[in-house]
Amino acid sequence: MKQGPARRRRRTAGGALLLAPPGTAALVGPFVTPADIPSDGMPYARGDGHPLGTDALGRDVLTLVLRGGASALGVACAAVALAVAVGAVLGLAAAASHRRWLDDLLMRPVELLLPLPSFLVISVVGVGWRGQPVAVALAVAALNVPAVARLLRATALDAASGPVAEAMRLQGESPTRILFGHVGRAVLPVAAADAGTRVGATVFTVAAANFLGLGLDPTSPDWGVLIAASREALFVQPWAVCAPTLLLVMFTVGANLLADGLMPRGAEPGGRAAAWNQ
Amino acid sequence: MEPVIEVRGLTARAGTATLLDGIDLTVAPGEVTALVGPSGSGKTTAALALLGEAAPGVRLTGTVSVAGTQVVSAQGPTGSAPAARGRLVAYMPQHPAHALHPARRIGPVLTELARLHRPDSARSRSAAAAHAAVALRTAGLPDGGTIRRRFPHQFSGGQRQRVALAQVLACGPRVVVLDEPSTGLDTVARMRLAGELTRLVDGGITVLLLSHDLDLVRAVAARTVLLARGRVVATGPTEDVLPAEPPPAPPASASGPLPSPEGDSRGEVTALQAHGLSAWIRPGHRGEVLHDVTVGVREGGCTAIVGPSGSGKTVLARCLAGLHERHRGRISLFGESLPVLRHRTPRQIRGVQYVWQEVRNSFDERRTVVEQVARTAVRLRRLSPEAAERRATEVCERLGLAPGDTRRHAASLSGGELQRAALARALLAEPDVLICDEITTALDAASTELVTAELARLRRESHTAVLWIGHDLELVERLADDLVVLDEGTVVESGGCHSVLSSPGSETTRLLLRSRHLGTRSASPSAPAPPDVRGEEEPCP
Amino acid sequence: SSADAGSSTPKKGGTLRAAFPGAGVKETMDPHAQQQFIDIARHKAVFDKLVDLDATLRPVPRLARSWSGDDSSRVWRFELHRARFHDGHVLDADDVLYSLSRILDPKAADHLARKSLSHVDLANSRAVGKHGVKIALTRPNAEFPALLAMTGTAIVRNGWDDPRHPVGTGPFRFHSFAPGRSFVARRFDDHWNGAPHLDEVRILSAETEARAAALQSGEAHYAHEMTPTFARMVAHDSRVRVVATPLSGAQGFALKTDRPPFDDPDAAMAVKLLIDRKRLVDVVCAGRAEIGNDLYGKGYTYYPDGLEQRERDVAEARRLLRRTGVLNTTVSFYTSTAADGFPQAAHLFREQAGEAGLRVKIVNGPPETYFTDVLTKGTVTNHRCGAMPIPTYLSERLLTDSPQNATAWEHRDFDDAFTAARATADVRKRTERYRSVQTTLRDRGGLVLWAHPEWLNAVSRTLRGVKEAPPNTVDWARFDTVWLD
Amino acid sequence: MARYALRRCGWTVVQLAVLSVVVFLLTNLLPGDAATVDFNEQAGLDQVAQLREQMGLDRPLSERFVDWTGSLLTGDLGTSLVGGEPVSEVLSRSVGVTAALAAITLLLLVPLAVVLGLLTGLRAGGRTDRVVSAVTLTLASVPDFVLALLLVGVVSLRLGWLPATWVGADDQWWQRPELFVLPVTVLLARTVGGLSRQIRAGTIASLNAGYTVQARRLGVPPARLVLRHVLPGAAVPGVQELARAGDQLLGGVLVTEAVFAIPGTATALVEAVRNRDVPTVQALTLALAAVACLLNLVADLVGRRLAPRTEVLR
Ligand SMILES: Nc1ncnc2c1ncn2[C@@H]1O[C@H](COP(=O)(O)OP(=O)(O)OP(=O)(O)O)[C@@H](O)[C@H]1O
Ligand SMILES: Nc1ncnc2c1ncn2[C@@H]1O[C@H](COP(=O)(O)OP(=O)(O)OP(=O)(O)O)[C@@H](O)[C@H]1O
Ligand SMILES: [Mg+2]
Ligand SMILES: [Mg+2]
Repeated sequence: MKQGPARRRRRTAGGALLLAPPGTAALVGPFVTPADIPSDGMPYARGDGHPLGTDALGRDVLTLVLRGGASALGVACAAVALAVAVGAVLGLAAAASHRRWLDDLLMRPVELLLPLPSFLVISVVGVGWRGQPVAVALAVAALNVPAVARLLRATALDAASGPVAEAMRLQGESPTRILFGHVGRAVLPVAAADAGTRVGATVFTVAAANFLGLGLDPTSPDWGVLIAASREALFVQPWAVCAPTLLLVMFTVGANLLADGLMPRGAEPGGRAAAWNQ
Repeated sequence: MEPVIEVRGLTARAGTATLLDGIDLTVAPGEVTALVGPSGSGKTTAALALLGEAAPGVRLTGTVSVAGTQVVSAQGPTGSAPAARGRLVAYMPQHPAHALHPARRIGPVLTELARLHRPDSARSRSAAAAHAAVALRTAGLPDGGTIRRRFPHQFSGGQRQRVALAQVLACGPRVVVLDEPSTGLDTVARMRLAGELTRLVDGGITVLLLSHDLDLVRAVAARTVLLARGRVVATGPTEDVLPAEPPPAPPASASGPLPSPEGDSRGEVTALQAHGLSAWIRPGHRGEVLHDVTVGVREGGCTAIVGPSGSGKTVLARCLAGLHERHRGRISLFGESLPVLRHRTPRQIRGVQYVWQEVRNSFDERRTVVEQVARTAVRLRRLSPEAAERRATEVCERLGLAPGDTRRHAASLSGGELQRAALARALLAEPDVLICDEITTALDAASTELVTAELARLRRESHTAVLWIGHDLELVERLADDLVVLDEGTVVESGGCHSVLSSPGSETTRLLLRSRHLGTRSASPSAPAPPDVRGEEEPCP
Repeated sequence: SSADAGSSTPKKGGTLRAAFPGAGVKETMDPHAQQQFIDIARHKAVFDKLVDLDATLRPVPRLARSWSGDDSSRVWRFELHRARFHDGHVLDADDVLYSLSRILDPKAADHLARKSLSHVDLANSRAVGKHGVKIALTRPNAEFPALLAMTGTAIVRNGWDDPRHPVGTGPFRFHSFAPGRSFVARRFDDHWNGAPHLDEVRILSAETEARAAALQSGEAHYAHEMTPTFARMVAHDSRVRVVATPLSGAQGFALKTDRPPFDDPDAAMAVKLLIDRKRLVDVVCAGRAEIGNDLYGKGYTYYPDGLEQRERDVAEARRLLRRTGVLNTTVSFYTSTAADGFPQAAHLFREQAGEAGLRVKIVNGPPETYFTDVLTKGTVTNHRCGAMPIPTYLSERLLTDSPQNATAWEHRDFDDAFTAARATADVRKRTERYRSVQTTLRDRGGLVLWAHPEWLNAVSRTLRGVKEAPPNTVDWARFDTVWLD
Repeated sequence: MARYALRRCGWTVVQLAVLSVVVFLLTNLLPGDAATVDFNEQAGLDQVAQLREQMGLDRPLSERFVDWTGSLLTGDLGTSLVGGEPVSEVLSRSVGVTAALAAITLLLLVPLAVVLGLLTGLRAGGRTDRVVSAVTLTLASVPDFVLALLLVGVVSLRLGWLPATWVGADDQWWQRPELFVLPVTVLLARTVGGLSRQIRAGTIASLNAGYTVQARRLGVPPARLVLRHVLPGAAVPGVQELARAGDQLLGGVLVTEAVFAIPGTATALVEAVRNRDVPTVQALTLALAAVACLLNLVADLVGRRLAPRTEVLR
């Protein structure tokens, strides 16, 4: 029983620790690096005044990595935030609506998008609006909305039609309070855990689109672009690939651990599961 | 004879609280032993200890052995406890709705349990199926049609209770521990249960019965152990421990019979009225469970609704409270038509309050009980949060709940405690009409007194109308002035409580009445037919 | 690194697996509709052309043993080898004439040579003796034989029109073909130029990563078009050898000369002066290129020698920019990932132009349609060109009606000067005239060619006999003369 | 249940119909068309125009769509604008490999994720949980193309244990199981983490549920308890996640097919998009979408079976 919270805290702390380097790079990096990173070295050079070597254009990888976090994480986080926001509104509204037609009206169009291959959308957006992070973020968000909305609707429906919600209604609680006070709290850990995995997946959707040659400007310092563009040098100048990859991995793992930390007590070890473990 | 259950110095502690304080208990084989005591006295805790188990955060010491196997030692539960569960001792929990797997049909689970614990079923499917059938029948569920293919949510509250009982029986244990098995059972079913318990004992099974239902205890238990605040205060033959048969007609005690305000002025104004109410379970008007029901309750009056388990009482109550939206018909409060809950004004919400039958699920695990109770006053009576909390504590205390209890989360409260908290939650609204759906099932006599006294006070002082749903006809007779008998979703009889009970006009009522007196051992357990389980057809989405 | 090529004596037998960048369903076995290198390589195994090109992009005999034009360069006579088709038929003039008529079929929009051969006068062309053919032109062209060496000019069997069953005179006999995947052909022992050493060739489609991995793991013996980074990676790999062909085309920028600011040759000159060619070569080509002098075709026939190398002169560039009013204005650079190094070159260009006071806005376009888009879009664009004879390059890209006129260089007097040069039968005079045409272009045109990159192929050590040759020349992708150890 | 299934199937058909319009519009939104792409770098604008006319791309959008739908209803998927082959042939040529790849991945994924999810869920917070969770999480967090390149670099090129690519193996791939090892590993790494984490969360929730506690009190032995009582509840979120993994798998397949030169559907789709080959893109996307819809349908039906109470909710 005692170990539970401590372990949770450790997990959360671990998550935060992992998030720190990529987060700092993304937040502080743009202020300490020039907007146009000079190409002043040989391509894929190692050492030579560049602690992490250079990229294909002879730019300093360390500077690039500092510069490119904002767009890599920005696009992913913005896309996921948008997807979760829209998905939550849709899902919660659908779950809270007592009319089936309203539920259908909200969910059906969203479900239509569900089987749309994300690759096609990304490629249309990538090709049509080349190098525009906003467009990529919007497209990725749009792709994620259906799944988020469905997941949250299902979770919320359970909570919104359960006896607790009924009791609250009988107490005269306003629908908003029921939605945010009870349903929202039931949904939050699910949404957080989901968002944690989604941010990671999104970073890679964008990176993979770059790998296939659709999407952002190939000379931009974005981590995903950097990985994709330098991949052929994996064994020549490993840092050009590994530095951004490591940061991305740290970010996604950290985000996931942090999301775990937000899980409700009951679902955590040392909580009620102890009843089973004895 | 060797005792089957030997408990020596069993102590249970949670944090600094002592839930059980060195109790001793001996149960002889082949008889029903009852464990009674007020709500919160530690019955459930003691019963779980027989399985070598404790609720989370509760530590056990002492010795407990069941059929020669020691399950609790001075160091807590022993390693041989798991093997004893199911095979030697099987436990039926207090909240069976909570304990049934929502995604598994009841039949396969029963067969599975039989195959696990019964040597003859391990190989043979048909033997296991036969045991399952017997278990169902013994538990009072008809073993016909597609009932074994149903999911738990497709049963009514009382039926779910019996499914849980059937699961226990399917294991074929030496000892069964039943935690409030008669909760939610109508008199007929309760009578049958009593009969089955007797038959179980005759079949060589030892029964430990945890119950508030003293009539049931008297009817079946040879010996009784009385618990109070975690200690055994009395033990011996039932007649000695629970001597006085209650008088057939209740005495004019404080909680006593209808102190009708201002003579017989009740009856003038109808508070809540439902007219031509039909309700169904599934969308598209499918699965109709109420057919053209008309009920009413007068200002300051009390209308009781009785009927066999599964007859639609809860659905009716939920319709009136506005929670069940799939209905047709007119519901009015003081002549003003009532829409479904979502469309009710705060005034109308305040007007009609509902107390749940299965109360545990209606509490939020994230907030303390008192916090939740107080919200009613904040929202519906516009009190400040502090004032509301004071009010809440006050009402709870009147119902016998200590402030320390209500400041915990719902999970750590006993069944009876929660039931009263739920009542307090509704009472804080100071409603015009209070719908009580079997709110005393987990209460001991004293607590029941507190509850009925509080209701009587409200009726007297605030002219609150009460719609009472219950199986306990004694209580109904004491409380209600009008009576509606429901069967299979139809009103089979209604009228003045006294007149209906004294000269029943329908077969259902007669059946219910015939089984009311359990305490007298003359009652024939085998008489009534098992209540039918309606809706045999496989429900489609 | 090519020292050990062909050092041992040829061995017979074996299956060669060669990996080329694939083009999916676009791949075809119709030699007249060939577009991609992989098509050309496949067709080269099954078919032959009348003429091919050597490493300096001069026509050399193939099926045509020899040729001669009349004084006006309007009528050309080719003597044919007694080459045998895979079905046993011996090549004759009708096959040649049929092939030409098939190439020129007005309905076949995908026959690439149709345009460059449009001046063939089929009605007046005919067989001469059993193994000769006379081809008449509607206008004089001294470079006609070189045109017969271009893409989409293979000789097919008279009457043949079924790409699923290709029948040619080539060193390998067709076996099977799945577009975007693989092609198998077996040795043709009766090849007019001697039977190949290999039993079988397989030409496989694979993207960059896959080609690299396949070669390193021994799943392929030959990988076409590798990157400098790959070359760097396998520099010490004992299993793989890089075959680098110098001077295999050109890399540069194209300035649109029909619109401001580069309609003013001085503004274009400023760009030619402001770029840092060495840096571009070092970064974009990883140093594997010769520095360009704004002229196409270094090392090829007709390349004007003796012109001094253009060097960076930022001050002069700035002066020119100021004079033309372009200083501190912004031009748009339309780039794309259509080819390796394009966006990188654009990026460097922006950096270098910035140093001279010219601002550049980079616009990224879709790679799939880039080379068509650049005909109309952008002020500055990327430019690249594989190996081809200089006159062909000029006529395809720099005449008013050229299909790929990316600099929008439309000057009638230039067209006339070029046409006159091409019609000149005398080699010396012709060379002289070409030189003047090219210097005009270098001084006033919109092409900024800063590199002649190496072409990098990689082969496994067991593959012998692979020669350095620019793409589209006779020894490139030639598998009848190689063998496996 | 049968009614629900029917309704759900009907809805799937509507989904596919609407999707075909969306895909048609999306593909036509791409800049350039098949004719331009085909002649990129090779020919002049007049030749492009001629080709465009031959491909029928000069006709209005609606007319082309009506034509396409009409022939689709007669079972004809049209002809590829680029290769001139029937689209059905392109489809049938590429579908086998991808289907095999996906099937093998799924066959391994489901048991693996269930085992890992249960293991970590039952030992939640313990050493096993932490180690397994860390490994799956990290694997899922490495971009798949980096993982693929690393695997190829180490396992194939350095150690020489497995073939590095499918180059040249297109005609006998089904006889060479070793070809599948690396691609399937990459695909698994991408999906197993998410799925097992969902099952882990479900397991923890299910372990806490009253029904599990009661089943244990009735003496159901641990192994059985996990399989018959915990798993059905734990699988609910997993089933939905599995349906979602379909799309993820496609994304993964795209990259794996590119790295390993696997001539599958994803490669065909990328190529068709590059070529602006509308009929092929249409057919391939619809095929993929149909699979996705089918997965969703199955997930919904299974999910409904695993959580039958939802039928009453709405
Ligand atoms: N974790 C806990 N911490 C503190 N007190 C607890 C905890 N769990 C249970 N209790 C208290 O222990 C007492 C005994 O609980 P138990 O459930 O055994 O009562 P019971 O006799 O079964 O009551 P009922 O008849 O109402 O079911 C109750 O007062 C309850 O509030
Ligand atoms: N969610 C449901 N799905 C299917 N059937 C249901 C559902 N809820 C109730 N029923 C059925 O409706 C009928 C009436 O149920 P209800 O809960 O009103 O009975 P009740 O009279 O309150 O019984 P009890 O005394 O056992 O609580 C029962 O037959 C029950 O099986
Ligand atoms: Mg209890
Ligand atoms: Mg009920």
